[in-house]
Amino acid sequence: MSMRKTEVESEMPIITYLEAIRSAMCEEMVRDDNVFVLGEDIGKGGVMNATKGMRDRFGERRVLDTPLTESAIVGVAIGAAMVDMRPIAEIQFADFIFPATNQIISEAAKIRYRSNNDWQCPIVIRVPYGATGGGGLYHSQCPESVFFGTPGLKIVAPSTAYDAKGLMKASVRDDDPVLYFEHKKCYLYISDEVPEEDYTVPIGIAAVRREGGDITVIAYGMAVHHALKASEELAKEGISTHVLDLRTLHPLDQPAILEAAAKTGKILIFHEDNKTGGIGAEISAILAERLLYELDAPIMRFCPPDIPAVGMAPTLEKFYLPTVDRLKKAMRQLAES
Amino acid sequence: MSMRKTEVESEMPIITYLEAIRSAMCEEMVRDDNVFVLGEDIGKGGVMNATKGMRDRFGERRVLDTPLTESAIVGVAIGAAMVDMRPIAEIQFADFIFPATNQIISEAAKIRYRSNNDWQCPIVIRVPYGATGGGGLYHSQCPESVFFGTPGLKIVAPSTAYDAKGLMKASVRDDDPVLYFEHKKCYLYISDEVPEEDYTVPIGIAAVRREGGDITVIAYGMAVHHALKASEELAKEGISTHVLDLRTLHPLDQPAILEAAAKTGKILIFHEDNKTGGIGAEISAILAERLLYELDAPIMRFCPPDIPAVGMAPTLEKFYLPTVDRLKKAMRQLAES
Amino acid sequence: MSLPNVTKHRQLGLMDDQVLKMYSVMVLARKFDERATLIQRSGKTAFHISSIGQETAQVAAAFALEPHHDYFLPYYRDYAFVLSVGMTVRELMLALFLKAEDVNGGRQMPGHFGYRKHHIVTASSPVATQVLHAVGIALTAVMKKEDRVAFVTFGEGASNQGDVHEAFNFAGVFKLPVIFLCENNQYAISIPAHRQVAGRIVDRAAGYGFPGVRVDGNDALEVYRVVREARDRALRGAGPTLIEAMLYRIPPHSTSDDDMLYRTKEEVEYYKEQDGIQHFRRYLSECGVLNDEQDRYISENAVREINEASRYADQAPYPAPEDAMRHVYAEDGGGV
Amino acid sequence: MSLPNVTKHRQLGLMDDQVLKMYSVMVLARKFDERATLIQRSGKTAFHISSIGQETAQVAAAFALEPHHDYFLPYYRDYAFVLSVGMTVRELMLALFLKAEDVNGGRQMPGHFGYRKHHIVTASSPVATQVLHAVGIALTAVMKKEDRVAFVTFGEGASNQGDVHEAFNFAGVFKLPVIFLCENNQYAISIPAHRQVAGRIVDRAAGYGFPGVRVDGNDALEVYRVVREARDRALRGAGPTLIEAMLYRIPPHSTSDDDMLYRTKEEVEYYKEQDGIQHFRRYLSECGVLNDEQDRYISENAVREINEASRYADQAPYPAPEDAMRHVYAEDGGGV
Ligand SMILES: Cc1ncc(C[n+]2csc(CCOP(=O)(O)OP(=O)(O)O)c2C)c(N)n1
Ligand SMILES: Cc1ncc(C[n+]2csc(CCOP(=O)(O)OP(=O)(O)O)c2C)c(N)n1
Ligand SMILES: [Mg+2]
Ligand SMILES: [Mg+2]
Repeated sequence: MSMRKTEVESEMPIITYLEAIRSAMCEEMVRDDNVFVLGEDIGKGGVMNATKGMRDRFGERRVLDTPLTESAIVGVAIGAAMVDMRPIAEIQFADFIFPATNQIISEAAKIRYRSNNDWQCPIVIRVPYGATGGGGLYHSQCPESVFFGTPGLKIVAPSTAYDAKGLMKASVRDDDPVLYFEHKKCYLYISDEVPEEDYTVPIGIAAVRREGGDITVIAYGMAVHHALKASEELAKEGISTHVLDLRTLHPLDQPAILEAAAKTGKILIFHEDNKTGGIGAEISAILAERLLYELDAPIMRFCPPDIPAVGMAPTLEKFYLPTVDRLKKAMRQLAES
Repeated sequence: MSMRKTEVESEMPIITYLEAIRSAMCEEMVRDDNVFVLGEDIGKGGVMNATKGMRDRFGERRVLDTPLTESAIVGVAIGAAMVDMRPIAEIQFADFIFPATNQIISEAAKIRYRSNNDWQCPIVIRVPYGATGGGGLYHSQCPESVFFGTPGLKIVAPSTAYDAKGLMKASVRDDDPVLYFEHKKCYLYISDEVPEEDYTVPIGIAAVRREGGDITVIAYGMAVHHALKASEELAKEGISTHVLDLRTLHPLDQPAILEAAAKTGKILIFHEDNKTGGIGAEISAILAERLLYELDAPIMRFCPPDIPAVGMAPTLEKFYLPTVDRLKKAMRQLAES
Repeated sequence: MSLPNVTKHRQLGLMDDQVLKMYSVMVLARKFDERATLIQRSGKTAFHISSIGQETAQVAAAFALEPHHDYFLPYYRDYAFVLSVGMTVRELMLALFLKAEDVNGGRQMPGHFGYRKHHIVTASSPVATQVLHAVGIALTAVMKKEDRVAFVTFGEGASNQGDVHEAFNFAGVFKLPVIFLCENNQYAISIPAHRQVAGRIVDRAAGYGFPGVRVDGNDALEVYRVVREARDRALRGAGPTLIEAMLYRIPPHSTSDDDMLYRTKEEVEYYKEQDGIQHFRRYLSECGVLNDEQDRYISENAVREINEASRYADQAPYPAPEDAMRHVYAEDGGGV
Repeated sequence: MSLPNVTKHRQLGLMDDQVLKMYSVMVLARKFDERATLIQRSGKTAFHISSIGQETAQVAAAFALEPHHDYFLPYYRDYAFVLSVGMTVRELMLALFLKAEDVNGGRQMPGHFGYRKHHIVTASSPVATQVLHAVGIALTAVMKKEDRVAFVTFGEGASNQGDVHEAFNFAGVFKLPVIFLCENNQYAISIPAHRQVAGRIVDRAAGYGFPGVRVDGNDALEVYRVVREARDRALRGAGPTLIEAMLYRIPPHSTSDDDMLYRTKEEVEYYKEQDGIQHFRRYLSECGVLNDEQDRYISENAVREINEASRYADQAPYPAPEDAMRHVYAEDGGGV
């Protein structure tokens, strides 16, 4: 699936989302000696190949294989960041971020605030999340809502290779802690044009992925691609969909959300995380508070059911995961409401 | 502040919220040998006196002083619960629950589900939360939204002594893990009538605390009392407020929320937790999805600003914490909108 | 080689039929594991994580414990262990094939053991969480004055998680009847033990005031002996024991891993030679407990059982899709 | 008592004026602490957590380190430590009174140290998190080939947190220049060390392959010596050291605690007699480094400084209410 139409004269290389993450890390390490990556098994390239080849290039100090201890990975990164390093910490799977919760919420998020700006904590924590199929309960989770709403943290969740690279660079250069949620399904499934020259994608800014007038779908990560596919198919049925890709989850781009919602007055929020307490709830609440009179239909959320995560058996997986077909049904219903 | 008017012939003793929690624990320990309490410093009575006198009564085995290790407190409790004990684990302050996040979210919440009902995990985790004044950044937090929305967990948050006792008993007897959020400000500030005989308050059921026709305030914990005070004062200005006390935060009592909201069509959600990503977001989203056409005003949230927590200096504290006056202003605005 | 008058296993109180049984389970586990790998390669299943190289220690430990009485918290490589305490190959195959009849209803990855009727406590993927659960179960045994131990295993990588420290300290303070077995198989995915573990895991026990014992994990009778002793200590009220079994993970980390990225064929070949099952087989032959015919019979039996089980599991139905919605909470609401 | 030809402090390379300075800081810290307690009792401030009984070890450790060069991660009782590495009484009073000019802007509870210009790393309330930060800072020193150490303290209760284990292991694997000092003051709020800590904390170091040293925390020169040695080791690239300083917390846990619920007056009185500051004073007099007049001068100086500081802090303004909104993120957005 490719996000941007290749124009005839375009010379930009098309790379995968995974390569985009890797090349952003490499370029930042070249640009700034203080940038380094650490995590479990990253020396051999990481279990997902995100850091493939990097140890050979930068040495085992700057591509640091850590013991199997998530709280230490984050805690050590925080220590380093406080003395001017720019660590990029990898959590092997998002499902294993929880041992580091205290370091993230009590420490990283509050260091600037509690010290009245005397100290800062510019870390990036890479969090490979989401279902790829065959991952089961503990290799598929979307834990972003646990950290969402924590003042002091930033959370990004790119959906394209272009954004993956630009947001990684912006995250590394940001002076505050950033949780970088990378959807595992996007790694190889998503490729698009990425400039060779240095660029960043600003944190806090959403992107309109498709213009439309009947309904608005707000999504992030892999869900954006499902939404685009569904929109394309529904266009043939005469339903015109506006698609907003959040890109940054915290802080949310409120102006963009309000604008995209106002465009159609019929809003569907779509994410792979559980419905209850998900980021969709906040978006809906923002709209219900600030855009109520422009709504033409109830604000809908299309999300997996409130069960712990996707089961391993193929039948359970299929039941749980959002499909383009089910999404289309929800979109159609909204359009017709 | 007292919740229920003492009727002339009432013989029910009036006790504090703190006493209610303690007496519920004691009565459950008498009723069932498998119930025990564990936590830091609970032998001497706990730093808040919640377990005062219990070691003398039940012995140091059943009122177990643990090492200073929250993950162990919860993890050990989980182990015991899986072999039929009914542990009540105390986290000394809600701010210190984060080291136990992995045990709560990856373990307690998923034990029944992942084992396909072969195992269960009936633990209660007591979480003293909220600001009392003079607590600063790390002794005042409201971390309920971190756990909210985690399928498999239940979360309760009583506001009255009656509910504190009844919900504690229900939590102990519940076959699933319950986070019991007890607001520290309520401990001694709130007293009301509590029957001498055994009773429970069902998990999952909200309570209407005041009937009214102009606006609806939805709250929980200490916020309920502010809401009632504000409602009483606004009644003199001719504004009639309907107040819903959630009592259980997860799963939310959706019918009660819909009913309370429909009553007035003007809804203010009020909690002490940060606004963004708080439980108010989910309530708003439920209403925006299911009650849109009965809304007469945007759904408002009255919450502290999105900063890490309350500062220690009195000026910072006053700025941050919700006051009845500021609440009244928000309610008045809504009523007049 | 000359035999002592009394065989070592008899000295340890093990009857001939018991060591034969131990050997049979090792063979069964090995063959199950080889088959599971083949099935995965054939594309029939998505994933397998192997215990090859660790069966000897697992079986020996299990035979030093009391099935259906003690509580067991095995980690994901403990196929041979769970087969020793009551699980059947059919049950393992149902888990591998993710079928409805699997005790976990096909919800979990294979290797995530759990079976209440066998006292096998349900496991998750985040490593080391179970170590604290074992302590809680041991605490319960003391509170209820029950004569049992909790037995928990984990890898040397997992041993570095904070929960392990908290568990050691908690168990040490209250002198709880728990046995901690670290299966040190030299790697945590790609990280060799010397880059993962500072010092020696076995030496950590002393810091908590309880004994640590290092044992050759390929020596079945030694493992049996130290686990037995640990169990006796625990039941005497003398508290926990940490055992570090020195092993080697023969296959890659899992079917998704390419181990040639971080170790050599030669290294793996070297360790294949140390195989504890072969050691044990030789010992049993030397003692006259096992002859070639019996050995063949044991192998054939294992293969038959595996054939039947895999056929059964392959044909068994998947869980119904909407079963995904069940058991988030107790079905009756769980409440009062 | 006869004096050796060369005084002990000279043997350790400490000049007379240095030990006098050490003594002065101890006295200053003690008097600050007593005053802070009085101020709290008078109702002017909400909360104080005291370091009385721990000053000797704190000052001695600090003098073995390099101020404004090494990095320091003290815990909430380390008043004497932070006074030794550059903080002033005025700065401490501003924190106690929660005033705008406090480096933390009155946001944090007193005792939550942090001051970038003094290389004192910002602290939170959840215990033991800082131990990992120290490891990260030590890692940075190695990566940048800088000749410095990270020095971190924590209580014996805090030592049981998972983060401490992960920190020890991480630092041990990479042989990082970090010094772990556990101030074992026998209590974690109401829990005595023997109910909190299994085994001995000092013995835990061996499990991570680095040295552990137990030292009498009331013996200033011994503490100085072991911290100095630890620093030398660290700078040589020989890795971390764990030091367990044996101390006693004389006051209740904090101004909110009633310690008579869990210990006796007699016990406290016994330990008051062991006061390290008095030991050190006697030693200095015996060496002829300190006479009564100087001692009086040191005390009076301390009192004057405290008087001025508390007057200043008392009169200083509180932070502006709306300042609460600042510094959640970098003010320029923090980005690119
Ligand atoms: C908390 C956590 N982090 C990361 C992982 C991913 N992971 C699965 S197994 C493994 C290595 C475990 O090594 P070890 O404990 O030595 O056991 P072994 O696989 O060698 O038997 C890792 C990193 C995980 N399961 N849990
Ligand atoms: C993670 C965490 N849990 C609980 C607390 C509450 N608490 C504050 S100090 C303390 C005792 C600490 O004891 P110790 O580490 O021995 O230090 P000491 O106070 O004796 O100097 C506790 C339980 C906390 N601050 N952090
Ligand atoms: Mg291993
Ligand atoms: Mg202490």
